[in-house]
Amino acid sequence: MSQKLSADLAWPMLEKMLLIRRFEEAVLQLSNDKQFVGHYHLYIGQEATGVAVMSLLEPKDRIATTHRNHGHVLARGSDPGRAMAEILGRASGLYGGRGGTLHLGDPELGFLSTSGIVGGCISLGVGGGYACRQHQEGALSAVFFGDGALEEGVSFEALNIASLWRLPVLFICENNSTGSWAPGQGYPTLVHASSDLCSIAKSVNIATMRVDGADVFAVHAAASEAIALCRSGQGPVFLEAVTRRWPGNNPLWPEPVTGPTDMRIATGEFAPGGEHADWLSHHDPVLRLARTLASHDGGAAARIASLDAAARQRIADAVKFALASPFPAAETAFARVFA
Amino acid sequence: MSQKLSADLAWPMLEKMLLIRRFEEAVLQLSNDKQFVGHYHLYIGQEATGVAVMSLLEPKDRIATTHRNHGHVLARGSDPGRAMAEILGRASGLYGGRGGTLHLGDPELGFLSTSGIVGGCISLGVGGGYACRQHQEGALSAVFFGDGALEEGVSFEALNIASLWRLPVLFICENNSTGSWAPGQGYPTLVHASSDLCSIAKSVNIATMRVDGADVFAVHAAASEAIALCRSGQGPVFLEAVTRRWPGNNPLWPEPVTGPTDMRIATGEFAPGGEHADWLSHHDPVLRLARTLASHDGGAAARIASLDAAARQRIADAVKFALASPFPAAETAFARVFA
Amino acid sequence: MPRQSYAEALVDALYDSLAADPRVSLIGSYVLGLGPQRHLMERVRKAFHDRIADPPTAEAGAAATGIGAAMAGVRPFVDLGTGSFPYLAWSQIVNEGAISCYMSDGRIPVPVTFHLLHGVRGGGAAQHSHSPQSMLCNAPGLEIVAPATAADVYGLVRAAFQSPNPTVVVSHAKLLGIESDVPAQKQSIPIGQAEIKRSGRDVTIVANSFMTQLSLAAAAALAEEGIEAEVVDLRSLAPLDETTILNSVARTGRLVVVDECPLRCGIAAEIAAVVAEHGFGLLQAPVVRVTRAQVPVPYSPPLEAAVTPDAAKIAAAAKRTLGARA
Amino acid sequence: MPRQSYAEALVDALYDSLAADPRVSLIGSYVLGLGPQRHLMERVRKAFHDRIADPPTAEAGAAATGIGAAMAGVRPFVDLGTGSFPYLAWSQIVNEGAISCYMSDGRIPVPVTFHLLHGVRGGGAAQHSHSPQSMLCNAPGLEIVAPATAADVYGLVRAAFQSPNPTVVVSHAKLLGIESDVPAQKQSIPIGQAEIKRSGRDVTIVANSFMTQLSLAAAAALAEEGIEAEVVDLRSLAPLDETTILNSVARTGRLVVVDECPLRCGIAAEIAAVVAEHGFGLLQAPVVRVTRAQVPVPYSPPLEAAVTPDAAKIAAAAKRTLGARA
Ligand SMILES: Cc1ncc(C[n+]2csc(CCOP(=O)(O)OP(=O)(O)O)c2C)c(N)n1
Ligand SMILES: Cc1ncc(C[n+]2csc(CCOP(=O)(O)OP(=O)(O)O)c2C)c(N)n1
Ligand SMILES: [Mg+2]
Ligand SMILES: [Mg+2]
Repeated sequence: MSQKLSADLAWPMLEKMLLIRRFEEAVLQLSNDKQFVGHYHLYIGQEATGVAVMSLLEPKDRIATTHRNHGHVLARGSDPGRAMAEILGRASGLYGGRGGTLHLGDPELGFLSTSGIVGGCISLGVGGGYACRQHQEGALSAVFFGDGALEEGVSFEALNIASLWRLPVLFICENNSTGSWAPGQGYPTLVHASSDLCSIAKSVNIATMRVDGADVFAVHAAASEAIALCRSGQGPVFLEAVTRRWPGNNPLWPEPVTGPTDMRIATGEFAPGGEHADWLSHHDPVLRLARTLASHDGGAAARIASLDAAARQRIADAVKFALASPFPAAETAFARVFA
Repeated sequence: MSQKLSADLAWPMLEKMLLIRRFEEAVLQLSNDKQFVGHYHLYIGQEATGVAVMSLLEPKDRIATTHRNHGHVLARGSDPGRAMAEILGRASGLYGGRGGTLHLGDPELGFLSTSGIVGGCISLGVGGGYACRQHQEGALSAVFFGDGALEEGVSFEALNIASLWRLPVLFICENNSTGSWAPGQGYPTLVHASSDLCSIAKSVNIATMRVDGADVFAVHAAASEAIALCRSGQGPVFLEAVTRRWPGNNPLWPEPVTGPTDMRIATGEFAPGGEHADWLSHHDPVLRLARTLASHDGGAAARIASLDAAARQRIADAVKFALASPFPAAETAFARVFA
Repeated sequence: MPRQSYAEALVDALYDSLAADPRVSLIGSYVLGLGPQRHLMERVRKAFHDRIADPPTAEAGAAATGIGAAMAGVRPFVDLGTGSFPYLAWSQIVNEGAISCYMSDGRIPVPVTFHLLHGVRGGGAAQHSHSPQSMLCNAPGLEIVAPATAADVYGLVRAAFQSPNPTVVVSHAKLLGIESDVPAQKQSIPIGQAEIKRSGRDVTIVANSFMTQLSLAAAAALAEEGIEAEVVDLRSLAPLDETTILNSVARTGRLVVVDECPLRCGIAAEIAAVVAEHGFGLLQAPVVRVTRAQVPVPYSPPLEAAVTPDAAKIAAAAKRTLGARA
Repeated sequence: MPRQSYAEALVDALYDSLAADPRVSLIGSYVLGLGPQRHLMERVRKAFHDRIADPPTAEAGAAATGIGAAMAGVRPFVDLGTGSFPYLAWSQIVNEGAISCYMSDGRIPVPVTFHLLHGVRGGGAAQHSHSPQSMLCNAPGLEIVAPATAADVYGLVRAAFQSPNPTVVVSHAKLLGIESDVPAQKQSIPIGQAEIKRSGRDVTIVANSFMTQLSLAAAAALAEEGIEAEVVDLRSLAPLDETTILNSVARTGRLVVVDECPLRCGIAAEIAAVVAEHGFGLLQAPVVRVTRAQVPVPYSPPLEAAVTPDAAKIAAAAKRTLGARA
């Protein structure tokens, strides 16, 4: 770890990853409690990617994300209370409750409008890169999307345009489809004849990298290299972060199959059992980072526990804030179609 | 040549290629004579590809083509008179004058509806392959399209679907964009960051081949290999036929810059001059085939001349037939929206 | 009379169509979306697995595959998913599939069937609550059906598979669980015929899809107040059954048009225009349109309700046409 | 008064917009299509080559690049080409660009401008003769303008660039070469205001784009027969200027609506519906729609003419409304 990433960077990342994990666990609970309707998508299992990449971005950079956006918004620094309020459709939400879970975003932090249309965010993100090149010296557009987005033709068009025009775009493909998936259980998220998603970007002459998305150090190292390349004006870079799909995301509707994450697994105080022991032991990025930190530092266990307690508290407060927020007034529904 | 392709096959191909060449020269003349309105696209310079591939197809096979379809329809065996009548919008046209130059086709010969929308034909052609697999033992779908079609995302989607489902589709990419092209003169037909169009097909695990599209023997050899692969159930094959764009196709509207093709160039009786001498000497597939035949056979010159005379006569008759055909009656315009 | 949910009847129609014709196949089988009824499709998947394939998330490619296959003589069904996903296949649907028969002088018909789940469904927000059928009505060459009951979705889906033309079947997400009477022997229903779902002499309410269910609820409420509303269920949006609409307006002299598409250039506008052109003399009061407001669909429940038609808004509109009695 | 062709004024508007605002750039510069005026764009290409780029043949990608860039605060213009090519970018235009401002509670406006060449142009056949604007009117969140004169295209294109909203400018291919008066100082024109291009007391003809030119020709012919037609040029299709329409019908009592989109759910339907709803008492005769027939556009000249509106058809429709005087 030391060469790759110092502890002073690792701990803040663990803090963010824990915040996201506890947020998503709370979202799942609120859905099962019927506090909001409609389909939703959790970032559990991918925290390392969003947190590592965001930790390297600058305020001037632009961000585009997808239906699986909760982690990106929190990693970038949005207020968990306003994010949760948006998911509950409340007036104090990031978008006054108009967008909901599929569309979380925060323009002050550089987010473009978040598209729930698969492939949508890649091409919008290329537009972000176009704007950066035209008006924001040295800025780049970071585009987070799933492997499934590469099934959509517009994504190919967008890769081609970004490459042709050498736009400063960092494409982050979060390939979470390497886990078990059975037909009928949910979306086929990798119905792709390609056995190498990077080869698609390569076919339009984009530089590519592939990294273990559960290893925050690996993501951080690759992303800093990619970002340097982007800022140098070389054009776009394609980074594939491969993760093992969290089992709770396999059903069409998320299920708390691994229960609330028990951080004692990381410190060895508790051994996971059952069918998901393997995922918890090897593929959970939060536990993995905590485990690494613990292995290098005797006092880590206590620090992890207190970080986790703080994260739980922040999320509890966020949920309280969101639930206490009023719904928007019906008559406001007709306003702001136009700016 | 002998190993590659016997003379008994070469002569019929020359005959077809000449027929196409004289047809296209007549179309250009009719447009300049204001016998039809609207934009159109000539197959001059690509005759070897269409003729060689079509010579290997079976009656049960399906065909999809584009705005540059005249050569494909004639190579497959459609009546030049009805094809010309369609271009002139006459009732005796292949589609009663309803389609016109962008949409020539002939369902009895296996053509799907011809799309003038770039990229349209690739995805429709994949549907042809889907139908072949479902209902036509051993049949395949041959899809002719330009390099520009690979700029459209739907083409990528279609390649992926054909590969995933191992559909019997022969993708023939007629890359005619290697010639001189200057902005403002016409469509940028290769605004592509890719420097290797085959790599796009490879990225979705499709077998690919690249061949000199001006060399009818080379196209024939590659196509027969590709077709055998397709029929064997291995799935789709991608064949890139590279040609040097005919200079008359560089302006936005075709121009007869090389004049009516003088077959004596092939037999050495006449030496081309002017700025297009290079294209005529090295990149014209019709002259190139004739030259090869002449170099192997002393009596070739006379045979070429008589084939050419016959082709000119057939086209003259086709033009006469088309010009003599009535326009469809206005009241028929409202019929057949539905079958 | 036996009863079935809309979803059960839709699945029966797919099953029977696959069983009846070997040329039929399904490109996409998540026809029932994310709702509780989705498991009903398992029966079809098992019985016809060799004729069912789920495509990549590539709506344009999937639609074109179905269209091209139909041009080549088979009869594919393409499930487009949510009502906004056809936008990704728009060129294929309106500018390839819809025009082929006409452009080929009738030589290349396109017997493909599309299906989508349209409408405001609760939490779908701006991108997953669409009703694209009004836009599709502006594309010559498409047959479009919007059933409201189990019997109708069965009959119209069977008809869609039998039709030589490209047919778009739109199912409202909120209809899937709604039960209604079905005949012992469910039958194919001709495309292009509206049905009077409730008779009444005071005002004509023209609706389609889920709006027909809301209109029937509104009519029941109006009846309590002594107002007899006639509910004309279009069932088919293209071709449009102008006769049934005009005959009803001839009886009532008043017209409320209900549709969930946004107001401008929507189906409600078309119905109002047909009557303003061909039934002008029949009208005793202004036409009233009840549609989705001309705004994107918001996520928050109270906002979503505010922009969407409901039975109360329909009943109020009917009363307005009566209040305006000259 | 000086005169200019529509194409010259459009090019002037692009030039002046680029000169006025460094945030403006062009994605696609073949704005004038394949016609003889296309060389007029050279002047713009030369002066602003660093802010002009021609994208690949990838309409969805190009449109989304413009939309995303606009979300990030610049002001791109995206030329979509022929009227049917936006269908390849439909999801981007109607379900990304159009909804962002509303869905973000006003926090992410999308100041992008789209342009396309619409309409039956002679030999375009079924795939290259489209007028997509009626479908676009059904998508909340878009501003849509359809100018008919040099002064209007200049003013509305300038306004489109200045607008914080996604604006679609549709130019009819047949308008490019048509000359009309322009003020010495061409001005920006507010989006959403119709203009009475000719006054008359007998019948109101509502039109837009090239149909306005045909309607003016029809009005001139009618005048010879003593019929005074008022021609209302919508200029903007969204937002729609209902007031100007209703005020004109209040004066004439008769309405002909002319539009080149296909009949069903078209702009003509919307205008007819607006009047049937809000101007019912003003009408003395049935509304008449003159639109493209509900068929794909055929290639052959006599067939093309048969399915397309012209001055004679418009004049005949106006007489029908008068013949039907109650
Ligand atoms: C155009 C479109 N088609 C289909 C869907 C339905 N859908 C929602 S999420 C999803 C899977 C996306 O997979 P991926 O991009 O890998 O993201 P993941 O959910 O795996 O993070 C699909 C198909 C959609 N939202 N948009
Ligand atoms: C969707 C779409 N966009 C743009 C066009 C305009 N267009 C017609 S031909 C052409 C160039 C196509 O290039 P290519 O596919 O290489 O075919 P080629 O003309 O070179 O044979 C373009 C862009 C179109 N017909 N369809
Ligand atoms: Mg995935
Ligand atoms: Mg080309």
